Amino acid sequence: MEDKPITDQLVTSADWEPLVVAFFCNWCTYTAADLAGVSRMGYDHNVRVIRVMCSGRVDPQFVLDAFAHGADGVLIGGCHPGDCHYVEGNYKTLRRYHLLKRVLRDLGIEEGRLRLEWIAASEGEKVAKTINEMVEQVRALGPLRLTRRFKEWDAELASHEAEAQSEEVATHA
Amino acid sequence: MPDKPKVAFYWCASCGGCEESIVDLAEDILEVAQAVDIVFWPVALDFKRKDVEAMPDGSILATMVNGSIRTSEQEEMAHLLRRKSQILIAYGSCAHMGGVPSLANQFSREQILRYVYEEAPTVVNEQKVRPQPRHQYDGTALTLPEFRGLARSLDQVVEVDYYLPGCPPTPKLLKQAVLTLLSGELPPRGTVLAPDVALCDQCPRKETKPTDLQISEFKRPHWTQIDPEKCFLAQGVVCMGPATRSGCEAQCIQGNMPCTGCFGPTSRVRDQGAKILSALASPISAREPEEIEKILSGIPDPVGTFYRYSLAKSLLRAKVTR
Amino acid sequence: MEPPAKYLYYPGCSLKATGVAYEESLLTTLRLLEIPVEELSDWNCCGATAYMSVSEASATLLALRNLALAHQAGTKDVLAPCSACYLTLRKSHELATHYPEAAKDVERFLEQAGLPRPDSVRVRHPLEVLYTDVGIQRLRELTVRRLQGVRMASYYGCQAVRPYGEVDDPHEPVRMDEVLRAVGVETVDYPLKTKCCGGSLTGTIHEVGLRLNYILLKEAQRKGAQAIVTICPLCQFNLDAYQREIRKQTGEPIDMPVLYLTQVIGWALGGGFRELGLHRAISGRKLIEQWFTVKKEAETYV
Amino acid sequence: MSERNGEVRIGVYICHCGVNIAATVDVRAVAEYAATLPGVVVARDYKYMCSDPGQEMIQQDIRDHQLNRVVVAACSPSLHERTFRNAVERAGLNPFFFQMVNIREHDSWVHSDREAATEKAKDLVRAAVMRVYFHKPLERRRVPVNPDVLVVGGGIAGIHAALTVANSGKRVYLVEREPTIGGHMAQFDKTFPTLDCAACILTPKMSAVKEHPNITLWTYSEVVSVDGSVGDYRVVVKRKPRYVREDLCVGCLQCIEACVFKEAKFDDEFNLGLSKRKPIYIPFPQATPKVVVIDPEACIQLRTGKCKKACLEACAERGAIDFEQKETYEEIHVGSIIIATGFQTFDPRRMPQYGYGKYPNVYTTLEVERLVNASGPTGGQVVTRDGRVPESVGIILCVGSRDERTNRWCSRVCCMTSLKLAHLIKEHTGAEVFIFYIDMRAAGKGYEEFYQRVLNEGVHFVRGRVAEITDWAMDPSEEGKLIARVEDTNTGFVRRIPLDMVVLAVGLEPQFDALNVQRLFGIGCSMDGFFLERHPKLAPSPTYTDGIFIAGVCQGPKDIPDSVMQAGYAAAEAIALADTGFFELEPNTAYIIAEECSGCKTCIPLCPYQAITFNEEKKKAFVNEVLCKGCGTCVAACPSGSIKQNLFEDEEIFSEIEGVLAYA
Amino acid sequence: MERQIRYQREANLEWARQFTKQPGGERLLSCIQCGTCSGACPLSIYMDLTPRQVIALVREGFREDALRSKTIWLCASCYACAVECPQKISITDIMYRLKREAIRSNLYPKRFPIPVLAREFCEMVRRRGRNSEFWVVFRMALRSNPFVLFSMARTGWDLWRTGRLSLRKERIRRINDLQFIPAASKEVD
Repeated sequence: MEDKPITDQLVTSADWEPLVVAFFCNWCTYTAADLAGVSRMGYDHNVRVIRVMCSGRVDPQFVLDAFAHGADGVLIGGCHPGDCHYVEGNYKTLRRYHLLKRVLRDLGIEEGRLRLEWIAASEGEKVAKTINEMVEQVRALGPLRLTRRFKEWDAELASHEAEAQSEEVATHA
Repeated sequence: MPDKPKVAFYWCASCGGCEESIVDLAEDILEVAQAVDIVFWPVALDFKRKDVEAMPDGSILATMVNGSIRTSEQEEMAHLLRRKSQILIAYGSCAHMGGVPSLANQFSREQILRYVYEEAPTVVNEQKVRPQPRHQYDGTALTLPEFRGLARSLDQVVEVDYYLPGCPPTPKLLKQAVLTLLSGELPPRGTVLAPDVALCDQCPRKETKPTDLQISEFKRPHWTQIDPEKCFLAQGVVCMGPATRSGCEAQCIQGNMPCTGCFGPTSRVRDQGAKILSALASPISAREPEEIEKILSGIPDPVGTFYRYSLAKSLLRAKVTR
Repeated sequence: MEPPAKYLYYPGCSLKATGVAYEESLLTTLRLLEIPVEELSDWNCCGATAYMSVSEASATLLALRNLALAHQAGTKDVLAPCSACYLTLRKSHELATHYPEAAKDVERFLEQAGLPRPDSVRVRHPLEVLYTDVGIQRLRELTVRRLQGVRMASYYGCQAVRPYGEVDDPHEPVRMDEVLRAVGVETVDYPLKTKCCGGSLTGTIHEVGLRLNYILLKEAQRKGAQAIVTICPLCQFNLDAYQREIRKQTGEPIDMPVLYLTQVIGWALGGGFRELGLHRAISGRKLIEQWFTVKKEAETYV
Repeated sequence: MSERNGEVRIGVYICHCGVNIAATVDVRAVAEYAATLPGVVVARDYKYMCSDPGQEMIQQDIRDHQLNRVVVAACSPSLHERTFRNAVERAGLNPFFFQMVNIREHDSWVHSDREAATEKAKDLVRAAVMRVYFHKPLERRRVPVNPDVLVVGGGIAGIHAALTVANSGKRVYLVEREPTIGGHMAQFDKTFPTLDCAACILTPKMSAVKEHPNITLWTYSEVVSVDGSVGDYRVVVKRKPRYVREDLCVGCLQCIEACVFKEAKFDDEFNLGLSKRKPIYIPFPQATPKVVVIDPEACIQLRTGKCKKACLEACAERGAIDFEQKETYEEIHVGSIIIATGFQTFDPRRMPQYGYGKYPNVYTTLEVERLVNASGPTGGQVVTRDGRVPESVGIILCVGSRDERTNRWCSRVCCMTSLKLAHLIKEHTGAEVFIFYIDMRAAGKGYEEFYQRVLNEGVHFVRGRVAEITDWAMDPSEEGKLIARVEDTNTGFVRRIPLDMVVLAVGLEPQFDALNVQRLFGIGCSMDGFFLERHPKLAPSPTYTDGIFIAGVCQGPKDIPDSVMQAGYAAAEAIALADTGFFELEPNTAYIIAEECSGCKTCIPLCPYQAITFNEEKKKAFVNEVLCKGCGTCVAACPSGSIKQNLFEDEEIFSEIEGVLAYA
Repeated sequence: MERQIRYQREANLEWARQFTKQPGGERLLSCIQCGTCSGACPLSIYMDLTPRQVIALVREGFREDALRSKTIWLCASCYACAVECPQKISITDIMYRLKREAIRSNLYPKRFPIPVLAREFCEMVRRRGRNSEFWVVFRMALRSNPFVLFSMARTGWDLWRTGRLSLRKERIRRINDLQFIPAASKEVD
C-alpha cells in the first residue's frame, strides 16, 4: 500500500546515514564513553549521546520521541545489574525495556532498533563495540526516519487542502 | 432572538455515543437550547452542508466535532467548520486523540478494506467488489469519499481550540464547557476542559492502593473475580487511571471495571501509552529477563491496552510499517 | 545432556586403511552399547593438515561439504574418530559460523554445489560419546570383562584436545583415564599424554618423527605402563609401526602394544578379538594375545 | 518556563582544546553555525576555554551582551562542568544557566572523519542550546559531614591511612577481617630494594594503631551493611567471636601451651600451611591486638562440647577464654570511608603446566618469603619440602600476570620481589639461581640499582617464559630434578634447565570477595576487578561515590611505598572533607507539584532511598529532597508527569532529543 | 662472509599489515616475545628459527625470511603453542598461512618432503575426493627422495600382513561437488 514506496525510496536514497540516539547513565556508561575517548577507541560517528543520571531516568517517552523525531535506532546504556549507582534503577529500566520492545514490535519498529546494554565505567571498549554494532545493525535494517514517513503519510491531507482551495477558486470564478 | 450565539455539532468517524451524550444533558439541554442557537446538527436537525457553506466565515461561535477523521469528506467538513467557527472544540476521545477508530492505524488501508469487504466471516463477496470513489452508473457519475490511509484526531487536520475528553464526555463537563464559553472568560487555547490531574485523585479506591506495590502477575478483568473495593492495580488488573486525566467521576471504577484511559493523558505527558507502560513495568517483582517476560505476558496486547483511545495522537501515531 | 538418537560416522581416510582396527573396534563398541550409527554417505577427505597448508578456503569447503551432507541427512552429531578429521571439521565449522566474512564466501560456494549451510551440525569425538553421552556410570555397569593387572598409559596426541579443549582439558586431560578405569583398567601417570607424535613427520622427516615416538614410548615404559592407549589413528600408527626401527637404532628393548581406546572398551564390553581388530597390531603382539584371549580363569565376570 | 525567565540570551563557546578538538572538528564552523540558532546572541571559538582568558571571555560577554544562558562545547562535563559553572556564577549568573557539550571525549577523540565530526559537534551544540533555553536557576544543596572516618582493611595501606586521619584529631574506626592487622606485609621477610626487615618497620606502626586514642580497632570483624551517603554513612560491623575476651587477654600464650593438642596439627594460615598451629593460636608473635583466637573448626570443645578445656584452666586467673562468645554487631556513623582491602595472590593451580600442588618443590613467592624469614617455619633455612638445600633454584615471573588466559595486567611487584628473593636465596644457600622473565621492570627509586646488584651476584637471567615444569628426565643430569623447558630468547634456542626448587612469582589479583565489597559500598570496579578510582591520573583515590576513597592494592597492583602514598592521599581527602564540615551536592533532586499529583503511589516503592512518602492527609506524594539522590527513576515512572527533576526536566531532555535530531 | 644486516626498505610493512587482518592473525600484534611457543613446541629443537622468531619476522614485515624458513614446514599442527600462548595468538594458523604463501610464492625448500606431501595430497583429493594413504606417500617419496622407499619397505610389509595397507584408489560419487576447489582457492586465499 501507500507506505511501501516510501520505504523503498528511503532505502535507495544515497544520502541516508543511520542515526542512533543513545541515553547513557552518568556513572557507568557515560564514564565508559569518556574512557573510550581518552583511550582514542574510534567508533562510528552516527551516534548522539544524551546524558542522564541513571538509566532509570530514561522515560519510554524519550525513546518514542527520539524515533518520532527521526532516530533510526535508540541505545540505552546503564550499569551492570548489581552495580547501579542508585541501587537498582537499572532493573526498572530493564523491565520497561522488555515491555517497550513489545510495543515497538507491535507498532512495526524492528527489534534491532532499540537496545539496552550494561556497560560499566571501565568498559570503554564495550562502548565502542556496542555503538559500532548498533549502527551496523540499524544500517542493515535501513532507514526508519519517521519524520519523513509522517510527512508522506500526511501528503494525502496536503493534497486535499490544495484541491479544496482550487475548488474554491473555481467556485469563486 | 437574533443575537443568541450560534453553535454547531458535527460527527465524523464515531460511534454516535458522543451525540448521545449531548442528549444526556437531559433537562439541562433546554437551558443550553435557550442560551444558544443551534445552527447545524445533522443527527437532530435538518441542515445541509450547503447551509453551512452559505454562512459567513466565523459566524458560528463554537462548533463541537466528535469522531476521528478518516475520510476525505470528514476532512472537508472539518475545514469547513473550522472556517465558519470562532471556536472549534474536539468533542470526545476520537476527535481528541483518534479514539478507538485509530487503533485501525495498526493496519494498512488495503488490509482494512480487504478484511471488511472480502475476508470478514459475515461477508459474501465473490466478485471482490469494492466501493470506488467514482463510479459511472447509467450515465451519471456517483462519488464516494476517499478512505484515507490513517485515522486522525481532529487537531491533526485542522487547528483546534479546546478539547472535551472522554468516551463520551460527561454531561457535567459539557455543561461546564458551554457555560465557560458563554461566560466569555476563555481558558488558554489548546486547553483540555477537564482537571489536569490523573484519575487516582478522584478514585474511590485510592486508599486501598499500597505504597509498596510490587506486581508479580497481570490479570485480565474477565478472567478474575475483581474485589469491588480494592485498587485494581493492587489486584494485578491493568488500570489506566494513574496515566489518565480525571473528570469522568470514576464511572467505570464504580461499575467495577478498570479505567481504560478515554480521558487521555495530563498536559505534562506526550504519550499516554508510554507513561502507563513505565508505571506498570517499573514495579514488576522480577529481575531476570525470562521472569520479567513471563509477568509481562499477562498483558497480551499492550498497544490495544495502553493506546486504546490515543494511538493517533501517540508519538508514533500508527504502526510505522503497515 | 540428552544423548543424541543417532550418530553419523565420518571415517576419513585412515580408518579405511592403516587405522582399520579403529573402525572395527569403534563400530563394535557402539554396537555393544546399542548406539545407532551410520556411515556418512559419499563422504570426502577432510583435508587434514596438508590441505590447510595449500589453500585455506578449499580446505574449509572440503571439510564443510561433509557437514553439509550430514545436515542434509538430518543428523546433528557427526562422529569423527580421527583427531585430524575431528579438528578439521570442527575448525571449518567455526570458521563458517564465527567469521562473518568467511561465512559469506562459504555460503556462496556451497550454494554453487547445491549444498546447505551446516549450521546445526555438531562435530563429536568418540571419547566425548563414551564420557559424556554414555557416561562413566553406565560403562561401569556394562563391563563384563576386566583386564586385571594391566597398566596402561592414556595418550591423546594433539588435535583431539587442542586448540578447542572440548573433548578434554588441553593441559591435563583426564577423561580417557576415567573411561579406562571405569572398565577396570589401571592407568599410569603419563605426563606426555598430549605431546606430539610427529604426525606425518615419520613419513617426511623420518628421524625427527622417530625421535618423538621414541620419547613417548620410553616415558610410558619408565612410568610403568605395559601399553599405550590412543584415540587417534595417526598416533597409533606412528607408535605401533616404528618400534622395530626404534629398537634397532637405540638398542633398547621396546615392544609395547599400542591400542585404541575403543579396542580396550570394546573388549571390556564383551567384544571379540578379531571384531575389535586386535589381530592388526604390529608391536607387542604377544602381550595382546595374552591379555585378550578368553581364558576362563583369567576372566572376571561382573 | 521561558516566559518566567524572561528573554533568553545565549552565549555559545567552542573550545579548540589546543588541537585536541580543533584537529578533528572545524570549531570555527561550529561556532558560526551556533550563531544562527534561535536565542544565541554570541558564539565564539577559543583555544582553551578552561584557561583564565577563556573564562574571562565568557564573563565579559555575560556583562556586555546581558547573556543569561551559557553553553560551552569542550571536554567531558566530568572534567570542567564545575569550572564553567563557577565562572558563570562569578559573572553574576546562576551557575545552572549553563550547559556543557562534550565534543572531545565523545567526538574529536573517537572520530577521524573531520566532516562527520564537525556535523556531530553541531548537532550536540544545537541540542545544548535548545536545552539550556529551559534551564532555571537552582541552589546547590549542602549536607553536613560527620568528621569520623571508617577505614576498612588493616594492611599497610589501612594502617597508614588510619594513623594519618587519627593524628589529625578525628575518630577512626579500623575494621580488619583477620584476627590481626598487618596484612601481607607482615608475611614478608625483607623489603626491596633496601632489604630492611618488613617486621621491623611494620610492627611499630601496628602498635601505634593499637595505642592511638583516636582509633577504635576491630579485628576479626567485617562490614556487613552501609547506608546513607557522603557526610553521613551508617555502617554496621559484624564482630566475629574469637572465643577469647579481647579486654581480658594479655597475650601470655599459656593457653596455647596448655591446649589438649600437644602437637600442632592444623595448617598455619600465616605461614601458608608450611607449618602447623593448634586450635587456639596467635597468628604470629607480633600480632595486633596480641590476643589469641580459637579456631571453631578445630577446637574440640567448640565442635563437640567434650573437651577437658585445659586452656580455660590455664587462663583461670584472667578468665579471658569464653566459649559462649557470640557474634556482635556495632553500628557507627561516619562522614567518609577509606577502603584498603588489599589483594590475594594468584593461585598457580590454575596453570597446571607449572606443576604447583603436583610437585612438592614448586613454591610461590609468598611461601618463599616465609621460608627465608628467620621466624618462619624453617627458622630461615631455605630447604625444599623433602628437606634438601637446593643447589639450583628457578624463579618464574609473570605467573598469573600479563596473560590473556589468567590475568592481563602486570602485577608490578613481581620483578622486584623476585630479584629480592634471588638475592636472599643465593645468600642463604649459595644455589645457582635462574630468573625466567619476559621483561625486567625495575622502575623506582633504587630499583634499577638493585637489579644491577643482583646481576653482579651471578644470578642467571633467562629471558623467556617457561613453557612447562616437568619431572620427566631426558638426560641423566636431569634425574630427580624438576626441569624447566624454556626458549632462552636471548640466545634463541630452547633450553632444559634442571632445578631443585621452582619459585612461581604469582601475580596480585582482587580479593575473592571484591565484588561483594564493591556492591556493599556502592563503588565501581575496573575491567580487571580492582576498585575503580574517579580519575586515573588526577583522582586516583576518590571514587565515583562521594566520601568513599580507596587505597593500596585494592585499587590496582602497587608496592609498599606506593600503597603508603595512596593511603596518605586518601587520608588527606577524608580529613579535608571532615574539616570543611559540609559537602555540596548537585541540585538534581526530584520534586512534585502537589496540585498535579494524583496520589497514585506509583513512585513510592521505586525509590531506593525511601525519599518519597505519601502524605495521608493531602493524599499526595512528597519528595524529601535531603534523601533524594537524583536518579530520576520516579520521574520516568510517574504516569501523569507530575514528578520532575531539577537539571533533568522532561522539557530539557525532550529538547535535547529534538536538538540532536533536528536534521533527521 | 654473508652480511647479516636488514635494511628497512627490505621490510614489507604492507604485507605485515595484511597479515594481521586475516582470521587467526588478529592477535599477532599482541606478541610480547616471551618464547612460550618455542618452549612448548615439540619440534622447535629442530627448527632453524624458533616460532617466536618467525612471529617477530612477520610482525616486522621480513616476508622472505619468514617464508623460506624450515620452521613453518616442521610445524606438525599440534597446537601446543596456541593453547599456551599468553596472548592467545593462533600461532598454528599463522604457520598454515605462511605455508600457503610459501607454496604460492614458490619460496619453499624444493626437495623438502613436507610441502611435496601437502601438494600431492591435495592433488589426489581434488581428483578423487578421497586420499589413499599409500599412494600419497608413494608419490611424495618419488618426488622428493626415491631412495627413502627402500627404508619404508619393512613398515609396508608389516602393514600389508596385518591388513592395514590399502592399495585401492577410492573416489566419491558426486565428484562434481568439488569443482569449487580451484575457484575457491584462487578467489579467497
